[in-house]
Parts: sequence; C-alpha cells; structure tokens
Amino acid sequence: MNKIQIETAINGEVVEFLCEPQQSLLEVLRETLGRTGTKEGCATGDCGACSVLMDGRLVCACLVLAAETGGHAITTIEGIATDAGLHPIQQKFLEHAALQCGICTPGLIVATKALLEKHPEPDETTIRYWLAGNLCRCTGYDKIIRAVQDAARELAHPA
Amino acid sequence: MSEAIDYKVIGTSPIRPDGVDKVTGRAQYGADLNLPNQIYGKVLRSPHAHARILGIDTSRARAMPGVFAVITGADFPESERGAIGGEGGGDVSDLAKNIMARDKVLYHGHAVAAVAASSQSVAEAALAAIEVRYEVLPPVLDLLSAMQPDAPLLDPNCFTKNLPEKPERPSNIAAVMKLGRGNVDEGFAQADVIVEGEYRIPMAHQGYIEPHACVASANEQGQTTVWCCTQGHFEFRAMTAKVLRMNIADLKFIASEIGGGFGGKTVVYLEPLAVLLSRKARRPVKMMMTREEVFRATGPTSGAICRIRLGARRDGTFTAASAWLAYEAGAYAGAPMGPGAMTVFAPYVLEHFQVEAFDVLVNKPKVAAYRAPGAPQSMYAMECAIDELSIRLGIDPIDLRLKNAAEAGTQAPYGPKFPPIGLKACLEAARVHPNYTRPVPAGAGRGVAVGFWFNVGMQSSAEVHINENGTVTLVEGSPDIGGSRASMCMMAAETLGVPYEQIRALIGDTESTGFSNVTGGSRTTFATGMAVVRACEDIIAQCKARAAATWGVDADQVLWEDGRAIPAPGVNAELKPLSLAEIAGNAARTGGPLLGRASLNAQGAGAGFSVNFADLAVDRETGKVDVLAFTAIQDAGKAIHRAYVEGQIQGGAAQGLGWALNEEYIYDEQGVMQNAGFLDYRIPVASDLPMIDTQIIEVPNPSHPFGVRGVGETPIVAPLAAAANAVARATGVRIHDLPLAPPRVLAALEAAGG
Amino acid sequence: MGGFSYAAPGSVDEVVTLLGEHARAGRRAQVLAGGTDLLVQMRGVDRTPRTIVDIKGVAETGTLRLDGAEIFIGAAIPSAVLNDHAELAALFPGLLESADLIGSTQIQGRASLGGNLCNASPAGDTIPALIATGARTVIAGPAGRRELPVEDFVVGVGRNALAAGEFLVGLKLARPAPGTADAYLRFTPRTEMDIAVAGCGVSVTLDTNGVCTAARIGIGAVAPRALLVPAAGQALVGTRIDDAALAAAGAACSAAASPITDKRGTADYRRTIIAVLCRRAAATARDRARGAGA
Amino acid sequence: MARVVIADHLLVYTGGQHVVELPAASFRELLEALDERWPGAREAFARCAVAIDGQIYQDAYLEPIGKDSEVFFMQRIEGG
Repeated sequence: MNKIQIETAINGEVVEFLCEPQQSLLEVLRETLGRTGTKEGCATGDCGACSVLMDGRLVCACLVLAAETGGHAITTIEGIATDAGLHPIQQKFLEHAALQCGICTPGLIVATKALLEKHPEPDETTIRYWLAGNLCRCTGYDKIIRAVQDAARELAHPA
Repeated sequence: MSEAIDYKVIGTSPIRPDGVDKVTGRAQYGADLNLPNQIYGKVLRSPHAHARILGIDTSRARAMPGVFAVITGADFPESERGAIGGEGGGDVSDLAKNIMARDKVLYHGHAVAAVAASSQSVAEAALAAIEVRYEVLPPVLDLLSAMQPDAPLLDPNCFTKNLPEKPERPSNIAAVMKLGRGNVDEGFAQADVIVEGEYRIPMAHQGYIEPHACVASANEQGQTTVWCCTQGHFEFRAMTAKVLRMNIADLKFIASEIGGGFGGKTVVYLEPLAVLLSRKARRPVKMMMTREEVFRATGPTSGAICRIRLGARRDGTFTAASAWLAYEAGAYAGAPMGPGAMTVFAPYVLEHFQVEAFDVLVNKPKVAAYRAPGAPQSMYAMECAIDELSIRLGIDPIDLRLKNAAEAGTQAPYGPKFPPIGLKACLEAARVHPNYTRPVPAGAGRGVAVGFWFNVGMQSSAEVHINENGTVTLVEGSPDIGGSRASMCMMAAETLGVPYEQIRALIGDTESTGFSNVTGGSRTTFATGMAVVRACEDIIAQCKARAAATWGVDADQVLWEDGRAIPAPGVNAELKPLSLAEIAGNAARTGGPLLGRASLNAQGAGAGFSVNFADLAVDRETGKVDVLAFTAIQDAGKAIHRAYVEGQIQGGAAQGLGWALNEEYIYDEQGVMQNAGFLDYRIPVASDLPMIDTQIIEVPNPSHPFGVRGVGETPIVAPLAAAANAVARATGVRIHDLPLAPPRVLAALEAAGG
Repeated sequence: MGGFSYAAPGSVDEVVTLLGEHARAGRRAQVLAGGTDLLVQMRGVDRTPRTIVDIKGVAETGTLRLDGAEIFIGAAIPSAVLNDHAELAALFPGLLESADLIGSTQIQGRASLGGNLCNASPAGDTIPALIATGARTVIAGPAGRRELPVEDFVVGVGRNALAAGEFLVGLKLARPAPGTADAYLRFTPRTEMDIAVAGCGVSVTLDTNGVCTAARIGIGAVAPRALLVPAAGQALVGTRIDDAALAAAGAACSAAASPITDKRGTADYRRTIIAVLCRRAAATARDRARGAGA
Repeated sequence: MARVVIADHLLVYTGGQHVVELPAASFRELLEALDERWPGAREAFARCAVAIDGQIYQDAYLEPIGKDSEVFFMQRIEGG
C-alpha cells in the first residue's frame, strides 16, 4: 500500500501521520490518530457529526482526504475548550440540556463555533439554517437552538 | 404520594454528570475504542431481496495477505428454537439467521459472510473476493400480496399462530391476534354517524446517528470481552451466548456510551460475528456498520395498513369501533402487532369493539423495536378517524376526545381497569393552552391527536457505595441514552438528603453489577430509579444502625433527615446529628465499608398519555407542508429532571413529525431500498422544525416512590395524526397515507379539484 | 489493478500532463476539487482505484476575478467563499442562491461550482443557475484551451464534455447589463440537506419601462441534464413579466421537461412544479431587476 | 374464586372459553389450576403478562391473588 506522509496542525499541535491516498481525514483522525471526539454518523456528508474546522472553515471531515490536509490547520472538538475551561458554547449546551445521547454534540459545537464567529448575534432562522447539516435525532433541536442563542448572548456580552 | 411534596432536587434540571465528557469529545461511544493489535471486521451482504444460497466460495478471500478470518453461516452452531427473552422478542433461531443467513437470504442487505483483516481496505477487498452463488426467488414486498394464500413463501415452515386450529398450509402470516368486547354490530347500530377508512403507514427507521459498532476480544480459552453500543449489555450478552451456544460466564459485555437507539439497539447484529471472528483470528476485532448498512440491515419499524371503523352518537359518544391491522414483520416473525392492537382504542371508553391484527413476513429487514412499538401506526389511524368524526359532527376535537376519554376505573381494551391516569388532565390542559385558544394562522390548519403507551418495569439492579468522605457512587446497569445518570443521581440525592453534586453514577459492565434489562420501554427512570431509591433506603437503614451503635441506642431510636442521622424525639438530647460523611469516616469502626444495594423486577409501570396539537401550512402549488407550531402535553407522573423530560417529548415529536411528513423506506421492484442514506431518508433537520412547546402534567404513578410513569415512548405516538389532521383541516382534503410528502399532497389536492 | 494514489500538481500544465500520461497508459485519473461528490462516490458506487488529481494547488482554479466586463470564477473555489463575496452577491444573487443550496454549511465549505458542473448530476443546483447567467466554461487540455457554454458542457447523466486529458479551469460570466437580475429556486421536501426534485434559474433584463428585453431560463432535475429553455425566455421578452407571461414561461418549462419518476418525485409532479418554480423565480428576478436600475 | 379472563390469542388452549373462575391464592397456584383444567396450557400462560386487579405484571410468579381478584392474561409488552 503506497502510503503518503502528511504533516498538519491539529488543534495547534503539529502532527505527522501516514495515510492511504483514499482515506478520509475522519478515518485518520479516529483510527490512526486516536482523536475520536469527531464522530462518524454517515461518512457521506449528510449528518455533520464529523464537523471540523479546516483553516477556520466548517467542513465535514468525512469529505476531506487526509492527503489534502498537509500544511493546513484543523480544529476538532478536542480543541474547543481552553486552559481556562469549557468554551461558553460547551457550557451552554450543558446548561440547556441540549444533548441527550451526545453523539451529534461534538459536531454541533464545532458548527456553532463557526456560526458565531461569522454571525455573532444570529436570529433563530439563521441558526436553524446554519445548523441544518448537523442531524440530531434525540432533541427535536429546541434545546440546541436555545443553547446557541444563549451562547451567542454570552459571547457578545460577556457577563 | 401527593403533588404537594416539596422536593429539594426532584423536578429541577441540574447538569448531567457525564456532560463535560460529551461536550469535549472524551466520551467513548461504540466505535471510539481501539485496542492494541486490533483488526477490522466487515460483512458481505446479499444483493438480492429473496434468494437461495447455493454455495459460498471464500477460498480467494482466505488466501489474501492481511486476511485473518472468514466466516459464513456454516461457522455458526445449529441454534435452538425458543424465545430470546427480555425485550428482544422473537425466536433465537430467527435471530441467529438474521445476523448471518444460512440457506436463504430474505432481504437485500442480509449478511452472508464476514471477514477480519488488517485494515478496513483489506477487509473490503476480501469481501469482494468472496463468491456467492444464488438462486434468485421472487421477492414478497407488498403487505396485502404477502397475505394472499398463493403468495411466494419466505418460510415454508411458517404456520399462522394463534388460530383456533393449526392451519394446513404454511403462510406469510406468522401470527394473528384478536381482541374484543361487547357486540360491535349492536354498537354500530346505535351510531348516528360512522366513519371508516384505510390508512397506510410506511416502514420507518429509528435513525439514531451512531451506527452500530463493537470490538470483541477472545482469548484461547474462549473467554471473550465485547465493547459495544447497546441499549442493554446484559441482554446482548444473553443473545450472543444463545446464538453462539456459549457459556454466559465466558462473555463479558461492556456498554460504551450510546449514540441513540430508540429501540433499534435492543438486538444484536454485529456482536456474535465479532466474537466468532476474534476467536478465529485470535486478535481483537473491531466492527463498524456504515450508514447504508444501518438502513439496509438493522431494525426499522413495521409499515402497516390499518382499517378503522368508528361509530358515534350525534353528541359525540362513541358507540363502537373496529380495527383491522396488518404489520410488516420483515424477514422474520415479530411485528409489534400485539401492542398495536392493544393501544389502538386504549384512550377511550368503548363498550363494543373488536380488533384483528396480523404479523406478516415480507422480504425486508426484520423489524426491531422503535419507540412505543406498534402504537404510532394503529393510533395514527384511530386518531385520524376521530378527527373526521369531529369534523362531521362539528364538535371541537379536544371536546370530542374528552367526552370519550378513559379515566381511573375505565376498563382498558387490553383487559384491566386503569389505575389513576392523566389523559383527561392532558386534554383539559390542552383546551385552555394559549397555543390552542389563539387563532389558527391564515392558510394553516390545526390538528389534534392523543398518544398512549403502557410503559414497562422489568428487572434492574443498583448499588450505592458511600465513599470515605461521604460522597456517593451509584452503580447501575442501564446504559444512559438521554441523561439517565442525572435522574439516578437526583433520586439518590433526594432519598439520601445529600447534594446532587456529591453523587456520581457509573454504568457497570456485566461482571461488575447485577442484571438489568435494556434501557427501553420507558423503564429506566421508573424501574432502575426504583432500584436506586431502594438501594439508598438500604444504605440509610445501615447508616441508622451505625449511628445507633455509635450512640449506644437502639436503631429504631434513630431518624434520617437531610442526609444526617438524628436521634428520634425524646431520645438523649445530648446526641449530635451524624452526617453521612461522619458515618462514612467512622465506618471502619462500625462494621466496614458502606454498601447498599437493591435488585427488583419492577411492577406497576404507569400508563402514559399525551395530547399534541400542531399548526401546519400547505403550499397548494407544490404540496409542501410546513410545521408552524407544535405543542406537546404529556403526563409524566413525576418529572425527575424536567429538562430531560421535555427533551424526550420534543425528540419524540420531531421523530413523529419526520415519519408523518417525509420518512419512509422506498423500494424498487426487486426489493432494493432506494434511499439508504441520510440524504434521501429524510429525518427532520433544524430548519424543518419550529420550537416544540411542552407542558408536563403530573398525575403520580402510585407504584413509584416519586410517582414516575416513564416518558420516552409516548411522545412519538400522537404527532403522526396531529400532522395529518392539521393538513386535512388546512386543505379540506383527508389524506390517509403517510408520509405527507409533497407529491402525495399535491396529487390529493388536484384530485379534490385543486 | 493498481492502488489509489494522490497527486497535487501546481500548474495547469502539470495537471494536463498528468491527465494525459494516465490517458495514454490506460490508467484512471480523476480530478478532485471540493470532493464532496467524489469522496462519496469512491466510498459507494464506484470504488475502483485511480489517481486522485487535486487541482486546488493550481492558482488559477482558486482565482476569483471581477475586474472589467468579464468575471472569472476558478473551478475549485468553495461555494462558501462565493457566498461571502458581497460584490458577486450583488451581481448574481440567483447564482449565489444556488451555491448556497448545495448541501449544508459544511458541504459549502468545500463544494465548488466547477465540481458541481463536472459531476453533471441532473439535479445539480448551480447548473440551471449558471445556464441562466449565460456562463461559459474554460477548459484546458492537451490541445490548449477552449470554451464552451455551460448548457453544452453537461451532456448526460453524470457525463460532461471533457475529452481525455482535459479539465475544467473555471467559469467566465459577463458582467450583467443594467436592469439585469437573476434568481434561482429549487424544490425539496426538506428545507435543507436535500437534492432538488426540480430547480429553475432565471435571468431577466428589463428596460427603463420595465419591459423585458432578454431572458434566459435554465431548468434542472427534470431531464437527463440541465437545460436551457429558450421558449420560456421568449415568453417573457417583450412583456412586463406579468402573470400571463409568467404562466407562459412556466408552461414552456413543463413542455421542455422530460422527467423520470424516482425516489425523489414522480414525473407528473416534476412537470407540474417546474412551472411553479419558473413562475416564482422569474417573478423574483423581475422584482430584483426593477431594483437594479431598470 | 378468582375471575380469570383469557386473552383471545390464548383461547386455543382453553377450547374457546373466555372467562373462568378458579381457586388460587397466588399466580403460581393459578397456573397450576389452569394446567389442571387444560393440560399443557401452563407454558403459554406463563409467557403472558397479567393484570391482577388493574395492576400489570410482566412477571407475576409470586404475586398474591385475592379471593375476588380479577385476573387478565395479556400479551407481554415490549418497548423501544
């Protein structure tokens, strides 16, 4: 198997790995690099569970070849909290009970981070359409939307 | 038990103890474990919906470098017949054949072989090298055709069960069930109005976001550990042992975190394969389904055809009802037609009724439990019929239901008299709800429907360990799908009188805690919660004895209050209360570590009723339906964690709406599912739904220490009819079949004259 | 049968050379832009090994140029980049509506107009919108460069006009004349995350009296490939795009459609709603054009 | 004598008899009484859930049955 050597930055840390040409970033994150916080729900870009940021832009890790990531910066769910503790989005998801089984939660939190960086004070419709690529089967989305609204308030007007 | 009880913790919404790990990506789900030396297992699946297997040649696959093991049906022991037991339902031999076909494949996607190889790509290449010779048979896909006497048979040994005499000829009808009371002819004769109709509900998938996954590691003696995502690891262990004829003592199951189940993770698919592969390969084997495999080969719920006839007097009083219910079982017997038959008329007082229900084999995946299995289908039909009656009689749909609603003492159609239930309380709350009393938006219709589920109890175990500083560790056996660790900790906090934050809950594996049935049947907060409360009461009794020993008084002279032992009134006033921390700190001197426990088979689950109403708008040019507002009112008995109870109700509403509007299994004529992915199996996305308003009614269940009924399943039942009734009222056209997909709605509008 | 390999050439010439070598050697090569279709196909219907030729390292495929009368959109630019571009959004609101409908926010972070076009799905959202704008494809190959109108680029279900060794470098659009605006509408059962059951792109030009002087209408998901419907455009020209003209344009779209029945809709349904989409999109384009200096 | 109501799907075992009065102080005794009346019926009945005076038991082996209790045999209920 002709493996390719790649050097990339994951959550600010330089990481080297070997991958097969057709392997996705998702597969390499999970099976090679042990970063299992990024989840697989479909591997076809239809559920958003594997949402990560690539150079700051929201993408599905299942639709990025690992081979393409050389020299790029990847942010995964493992890179959202900081030394100071949970990111406000994470905290609000907890406070609003915005997760039940929790499998979609990492993807939703990464997607919400991208949303709030672009639209710091989104209305409900903007949130719902931005997050339409993140399927959740447990919550009916109600509490997720409320958590995002509350996180936006907190980030825009820190207490 | 009274609603006036002033709880400290029960009824609040604290942050779940496993929350931080789930928002940071630390929590380990089914596919998140990687073991040293691990290899990957994959399944070869049938390209035909119905075929005889003439031969399987695995020699090329076996010879490939990096391939460690190949298995087919021939590698499985001859399985016994008999009930699986527990929640799974069905027959062991059917379960065994469902996870790996033997002589016949019965649906497109049916497993025929599996390999274990050094990488996923090698495993895929090995699957491609396996040659299977089939004799293709005509697929049986349509429910009514399958029931015909001359239909091709899935199983020539299937003779319809529950008939007065064993039938002479085999049939695709695996079983029938009848239920009835009174005399329906007499009842219909008393009716001023009779409505009747045939309703079709499509096969639908649970649609959990996490595909099935497991890792199995067997040693040379056959002792095997399996990590998997499951609603019940004890029952997975039992099924795996039965299918492989293994000693349960040789199997240890560890439940990972679980990314949704809704009933679909109550039966094994991969685990026995992984065990066999690991035993052959002598290495840990990890197996992960693709999303496509999840759709093609794991438990959808039955499509159904339901015929309803309902008679009423002019004042709205129901005089008689009959139902004919046919449910798709998929490839093996076991459609939820029994609960479908028992729930169809459950909310109403009916002197005369009859129900006939059928469990029908078709060449589609074997159905599995899905949230209130069987009830959404039959109750959809009944609740639509009631809506038609409401329109015909000019009676408000809530008033009409109130007039006929069951209450404590009403004899349920399935037998017993109802204990206290909350149906009327839900209907009364709906009638005055601001979302109901406000005008219906222009262009929209408002639909009402009632939901019901029995809820169950079953077996649970719990242990309470008091740590040396007085903090508490709970050990229980119910996988946490929706925040149950939080509700367990809350019930323990309330019972023990210690702060919620001092308690942690652990889901033990099959070797570290007592047997527990699946997280399902809305039973966890009810039954495992009851076990937790009993275990806490056990520890309180022990603490009182320890305090009595410390004080030199009799145990009955000690009371437990606010997490402390205190002397009973009149007992030596000098005695200072002893906190749990003090008792724990002194435990070495008073008898050793403090460990309380309870195990039970919980009886007396409380029936759960709901009322939903929804405003839906219809685009008359395209047939597209939009949900403008949705309100769900449900009797929870007692809400332990309010936010997670609301979440169950909201999630069930979303699933019910998805089924009503867009979700369905679409097959071609060869029996190949055309939409086996989240792109075309359209579960609701965030922008499809409005906020879902909830109202929790609390009519306590006398059988539970806090009044819990269980809430998880009832919420999916009513949304189907609430949506359909809203569309009927918005357009003036009644569409009987689901989903209310745009082409169907537009065609109905055009047929009715635009 | 060889394995997969991955190449990331740095120039148009290198891409052409690489594709040509593969063609001559009878080895399979496939161009990767955003990859949102390619990766799904590689994991599903078409698993055969090939060389994946990533063109994102080629400067021209990532170029967005709006100077002068001609606009150039590189084939590999993700739609999210286009959606963020205020000037482009003002010039071609309809085209950006179509780009904004490709999958989710995540998909738009990768998916490109060029990829959507090369994938040649009958239901590709941006193709009818590009047809309405009169876009031309820029193709590089062993024989140099050539251009082709978008409506001629897609030749069938999943098939495009690229010859062996050729690849799509980008798209050229003329800066819209005064009084011109476009709109795109599609129909899907869900609000998002869905494949068009039918889609319609409309571009109209109004004179200062509000009379339509030019119109192009493209339809998608109702034929084996997206189509330019000249008759629908002609139905609008010379009118103020009143209800009668809209109805005539819609009828022309229905007449041009040759839809199939599949999991996403019936042929009859598609033929009916393509007229509805045409009417609605044309009315939106008209209203925009009125605001755009007509 | 407890009043025992037999679910329709069990009438195969009781020759069509829908209601029967049997002496039994516990569910276990009731099963024995049923088996005595209709030999071979025990296993089918033991697989059922029962409601004793309105309370549903999935597994009722040791439950007491009152002198005037009403006992319904019904299909076991599953759940998702």
